[in-house]
Amino acid sequence: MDETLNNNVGQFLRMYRQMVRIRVFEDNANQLYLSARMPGLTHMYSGQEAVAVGICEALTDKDHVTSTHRGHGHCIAKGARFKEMFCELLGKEEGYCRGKGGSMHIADQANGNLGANAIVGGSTGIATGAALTSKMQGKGTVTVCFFGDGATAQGIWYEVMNMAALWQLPVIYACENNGYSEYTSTAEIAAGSIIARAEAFGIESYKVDGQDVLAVNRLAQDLVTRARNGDGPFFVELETYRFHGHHVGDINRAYYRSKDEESEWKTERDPIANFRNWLLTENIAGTDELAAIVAEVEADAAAAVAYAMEAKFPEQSEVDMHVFAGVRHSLPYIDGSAR
Amino acid sequence: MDETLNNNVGQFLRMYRQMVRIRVFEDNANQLYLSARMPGLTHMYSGQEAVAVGICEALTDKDHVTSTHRGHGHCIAKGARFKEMFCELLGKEEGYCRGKGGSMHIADQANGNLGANAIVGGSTGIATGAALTSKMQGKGTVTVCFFGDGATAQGIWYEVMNMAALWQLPVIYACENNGYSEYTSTAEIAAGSIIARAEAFGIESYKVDGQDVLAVNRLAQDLVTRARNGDGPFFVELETYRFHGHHVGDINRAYYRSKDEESEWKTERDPIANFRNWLLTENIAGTDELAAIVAEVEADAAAAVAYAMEAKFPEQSEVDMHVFAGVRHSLPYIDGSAR
Amino acid sequence: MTREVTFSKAVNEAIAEEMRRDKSVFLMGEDVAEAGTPFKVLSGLVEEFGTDRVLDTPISEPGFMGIAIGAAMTGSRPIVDLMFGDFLYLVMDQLCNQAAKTHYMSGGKLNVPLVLRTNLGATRRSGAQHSQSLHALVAHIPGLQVALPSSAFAAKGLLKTAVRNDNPVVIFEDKLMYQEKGPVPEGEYQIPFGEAEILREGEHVTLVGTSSMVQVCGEAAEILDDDGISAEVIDPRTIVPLDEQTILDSVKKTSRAVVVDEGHRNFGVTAEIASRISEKAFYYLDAPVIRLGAMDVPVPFSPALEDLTVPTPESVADMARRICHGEHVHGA
Amino acid sequence: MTREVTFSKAVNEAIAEEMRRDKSVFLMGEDVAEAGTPFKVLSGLVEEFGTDRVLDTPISEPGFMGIAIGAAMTGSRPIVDLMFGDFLYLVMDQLCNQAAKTHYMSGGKLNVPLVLRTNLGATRRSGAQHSQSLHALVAHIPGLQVALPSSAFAAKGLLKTAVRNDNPVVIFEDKLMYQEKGPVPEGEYQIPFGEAEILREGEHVTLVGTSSMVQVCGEAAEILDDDGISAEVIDPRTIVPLDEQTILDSVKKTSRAVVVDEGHRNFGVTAEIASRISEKAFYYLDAPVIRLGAMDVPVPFSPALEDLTVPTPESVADMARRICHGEHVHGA
Ligand SMILES: Cc1ncc(C[n+]2csc(CCOP(=O)(O)OP(=O)(O)O)c2C)c(N)n1
Ligand SMILES: Cc1ncc(C[n+]2csc(CCOP(=O)(O)OP(=O)(O)O)c2C)c(N)n1
Ligand SMILES: [Mg+2]
Ligand SMILES: [Mg+2]
Repeated sequence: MDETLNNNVGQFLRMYRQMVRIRVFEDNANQLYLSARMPGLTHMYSGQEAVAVGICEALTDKDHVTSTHRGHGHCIAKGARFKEMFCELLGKEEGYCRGKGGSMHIADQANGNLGANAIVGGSTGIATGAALTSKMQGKGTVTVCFFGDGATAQGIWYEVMNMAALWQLPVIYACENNGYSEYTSTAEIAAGSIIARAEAFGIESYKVDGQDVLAVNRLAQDLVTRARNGDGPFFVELETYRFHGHHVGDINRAYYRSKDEESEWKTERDPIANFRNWLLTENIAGTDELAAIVAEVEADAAAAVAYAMEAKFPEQSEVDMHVFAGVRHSLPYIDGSAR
Repeated sequence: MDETLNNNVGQFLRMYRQMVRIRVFEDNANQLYLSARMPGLTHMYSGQEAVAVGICEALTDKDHVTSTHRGHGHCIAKGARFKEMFCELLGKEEGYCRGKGGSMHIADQANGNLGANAIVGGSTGIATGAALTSKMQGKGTVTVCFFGDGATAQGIWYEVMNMAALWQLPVIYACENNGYSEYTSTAEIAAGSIIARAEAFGIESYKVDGQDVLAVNRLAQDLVTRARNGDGPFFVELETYRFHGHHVGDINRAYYRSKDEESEWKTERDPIANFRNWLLTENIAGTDELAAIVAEVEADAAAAVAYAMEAKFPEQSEVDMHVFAGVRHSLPYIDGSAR
Repeated sequence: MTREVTFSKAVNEAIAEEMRRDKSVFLMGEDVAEAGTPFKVLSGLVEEFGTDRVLDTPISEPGFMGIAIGAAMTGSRPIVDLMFGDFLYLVMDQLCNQAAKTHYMSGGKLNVPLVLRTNLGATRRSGAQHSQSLHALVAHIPGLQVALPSSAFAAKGLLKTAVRNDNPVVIFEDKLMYQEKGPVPEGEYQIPFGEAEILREGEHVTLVGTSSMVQVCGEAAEILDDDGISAEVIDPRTIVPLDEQTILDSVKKTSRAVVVDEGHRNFGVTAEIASRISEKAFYYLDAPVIRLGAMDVPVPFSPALEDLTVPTPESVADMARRICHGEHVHGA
Repeated sequence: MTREVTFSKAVNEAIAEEMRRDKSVFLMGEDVAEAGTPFKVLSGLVEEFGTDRVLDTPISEPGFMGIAIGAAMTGSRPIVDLMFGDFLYLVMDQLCNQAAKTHYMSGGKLNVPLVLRTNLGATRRSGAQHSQSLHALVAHIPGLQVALPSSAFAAKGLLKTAVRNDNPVVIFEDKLMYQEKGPVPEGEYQIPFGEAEILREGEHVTLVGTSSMVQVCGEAAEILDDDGISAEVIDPRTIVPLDEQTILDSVKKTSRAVVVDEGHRNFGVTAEIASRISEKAFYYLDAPVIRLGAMDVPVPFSPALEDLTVPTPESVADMARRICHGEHVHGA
């Protein structure tokens, strides 16, 4: 193992663990859905782990991310705990959002995650605004805006890229191109070149293999540092793949995505398996060590699921709380009877 | 005069007349405003005549245009008459829209003008939709979408360009870059390159001197023909200038636009004066002939203004008519009492 | 002959029939073609009509709404599929500044014959951005007509009427009802706009329910039956136009009314209907008109909270019972 | 000490004072800097605060609304200028799906302290897309608060309260009032949300007016005076929260009410207020509650038509007179 690698062992193992955490979290969430123990649906991030982890590893707690409907990966990579996440997915009071948000709105502001978003493209403005605060207040923080290839069809993204470029904001637009939006392939809904769209605003842009956590992380470290120094904004397109369907219920999907294609990605381009091989080949860790990480994570997840299953739902009286900051119950407030 | 020129004398003189018509119309409208005889405000097209005329000369009656808040030029170039236009500006019943639209909503569907639009960027979808009908129904018509540099900041434009490109629609996006949106220069509100933004969607794009009616027309003829044949969409950026303020009331504007700059454009780059010189130099017409055109147009305008001033306002009973097609009066209809 | 078909199938049939009848009708939206929408409402249509008339769009709601308007202005009759009613906010400008006003602003020269199909309804554990019932917003804008089918029968009949209407029409379907079956005649039919349906006659109280709340009112009426209270249940079917007369006639007979809608209560649909009843049946009312709507909070994800936010048969029956028993629901 | 300043100046002062007080407050919108907006309301602010805190944006309403939300979530307090109220449709998604719901969806962890300033009002001959009064739309959405100043005094006091509020607040200013002068104290003051103002006491009828319609109600009251009818005039000042009690107390005293608002009547603000009065003051009412709003048509350009679409002192007085004289405005 050469010296640079040696210096970064901690980081490598952390990235491995984080990717495993995402995968294991998702497997558990999927099981909860399949066993009808989870309310609603969720969108699995499995397959895209190298994106969230490679990028978030380059960020500090103070840096912000905005996330999407496919948001568990970003949440975990930015430092969230399983317990509060599973509680949130099950609508429990101890969830990150007291059960009010759910999978599609999970947020973890303590770690700088401004929230998943169920409006495709809906967080592009929010991310840019967080970068504006950073610049105006000289905070030195960077914001990463995660979104899918499908979100490039939303006009607001062009609007905010323009302002980010004009005002040189410390924001990185990270487009996770997983080849599909819902049940439609990207080629059918995106004309021309996605990267050229960002470049047209004078934004320095990159394309990177989103299955290679090291490549993602290298680029991210560089761009985050530069954005912090005022060289932003940047755009990155990350080529990746979702291993599951659009959401947990999207089982019969051969009509829009071939099984061969899926299995090729799963066998050849699994970001975790490939990174594991690399760690082993480079002698950064042994199989036992890596297996131990997986086992630990699995135990952690199992415990969190068990906890969340037993955890209590929010009190009924919470239903009109947190509508307005500074107002305990909104219903009497809006009728003017709170004064 | 060489043969090609000779063959096109009729067209040249028509373009000259049309440009003069726009200028004279605007001067009259401005006078109506300054003498407090016009309700509301209007936005003058003077200075940009070569754009509307050069492009519309390449279109047939059946082709469509969509227009903007600065829409008189497009309306005239597409074939509208002064009488109905002045009536509209004065809110009279004989106006193109029975006085209900006004300057910012003037439409002339008989000549294919789908209407001015007071929402910046608001007609980009409409134009694209007209092109969709044309393609779906095999009409062979082309739609030109006029909009300003300011409208490039509206997200919807990117959305519809994407679909126009994916579906190869016969639409031409014509961006009249007059250097300003309201009181702000384009450089301050547009990052990167406008033309690159269209190109990023795989749309063939051009930049042309919008003060040169022949250059505009040449390009337009080519693109209209190609769009008709299914080679569209296209994008054209036309460099131009508005001679007046943002609207008729925008008189003291030196704080955002220098007098020198204005007078340079007015003396060096007046599309009408320059085209007139060319017509004279090439011996296509003599000064008398051109002066006669101006005089005729002026007389036409004066008569139309006089007519419109005397014309009657719509009846009060019209107020709830034309809310719904097929429903005479909407107020009883929405209360269910019309059945 | 009348068969039982699902709400979803009724919608599908209406579209297929109209597309067969009129070549200018086409369909556009996200995942409407092969996928047939996430709710599978449009399954099979692309197979019959091809991708030329069933257009999968990118995720560009403002953009495809605008395109539909331009298409409608030039001789097409688009049916636009908006995947969730919550995305209405994204198309408000095109819908309300353009589609709703074009006919008027052009002095009657330009028409915008389009149908915007979308949905409403909570309690699917979909969170605050996928559970809203936003029909009040569009009902407020002159130039738009708004239909709220409450059964498979209404879904088909209203949609066919909408497609033939020369104006922009917004239809909200109840997501939770897609799989519910109801009687639908084999043959061609339309349901005129502005004609309420009296689903059940009664003497003591009028329950006006819209969309998802029609069934709730029906169930409330059954609960009330047991208490000896006879409730009349009315479904306006369209709120623009609104069949005021049928509602007023009923209230003049019963002297009491409860208005129930799944949109938020504050500044919502119930306010309009209730205030009209209070104004125009003033001298007939024996009790205040009561409004029930979705609670004025964003829709919470947690099942423990979400279910509290919508009116239920029990809450409707309770209110009806109280006004019938002369309780001052809001004491003096 | 109280001076007379214009409505416009009052807004300008409120912003300047708040920006001086709190460095996290900033201003953004189209032509807000050197131009000071087309209405010149913001003139001079960029000179004092610089382009770092007075941001001219491109014509990207959804975009800068979204940016303001993100800025607000991370420690800024943006004041967003939306040039015309009609452009609200463009920001509805960001405002209603994001700003309004973020605090709730995050279980109270994220705040969105921002002010969206925009305007309302017709009769400026500006056509259908520059004349709308769309406050009912945002009032319907839980999570938003909505203020409607009707004087220079209210404009300043409500705006200062809004800036200090930790939630998204939408303020609608009446375009026609910008140049009107009114008394405004020299010193610091705020006007609490949810407290109506009784502008004039009266006995026979309550006139509830909002924004531009407050003056109209005041003038109607003077007309009514001549007829021996004493009208009480109430300005709610904020419609979310709405000071229901003050309105109900008044109606319980006068037994009659006319509610006047410049938004469209159908599914508009008057429906909410009137239906609450009818419900909660039911046993006190001697006549139906009457609603006057903008006519339910797109706003026509022609002066001959536009003036017909808004309530006037005469039309308000006429309605009040009729209910006071026991005329069944809507006969049985
Ligand atoms: C504005 C909006 N339109 C449509 C949807 C429905 N929808 C949810 S996810 C999705 C596809 C998003 O594709 P992409 O951005 O590529 O993200 P991915 O699901 O591939 O991660 C769609 C259409 C939505 N949530 N929001
Ligand atoms: C959506 C929207 N935002 C803002 C405005 C106000 N406005 C009217 S014209 C204009 C500037 C438009 O600039 P540009 O597109 O370059 O056209 P130009 O006036 O230069 O012809 C603005 C901001 C509007 N009408 N619509
Ligand atoms: Mg994708
Ligand atoms: Mg311009």
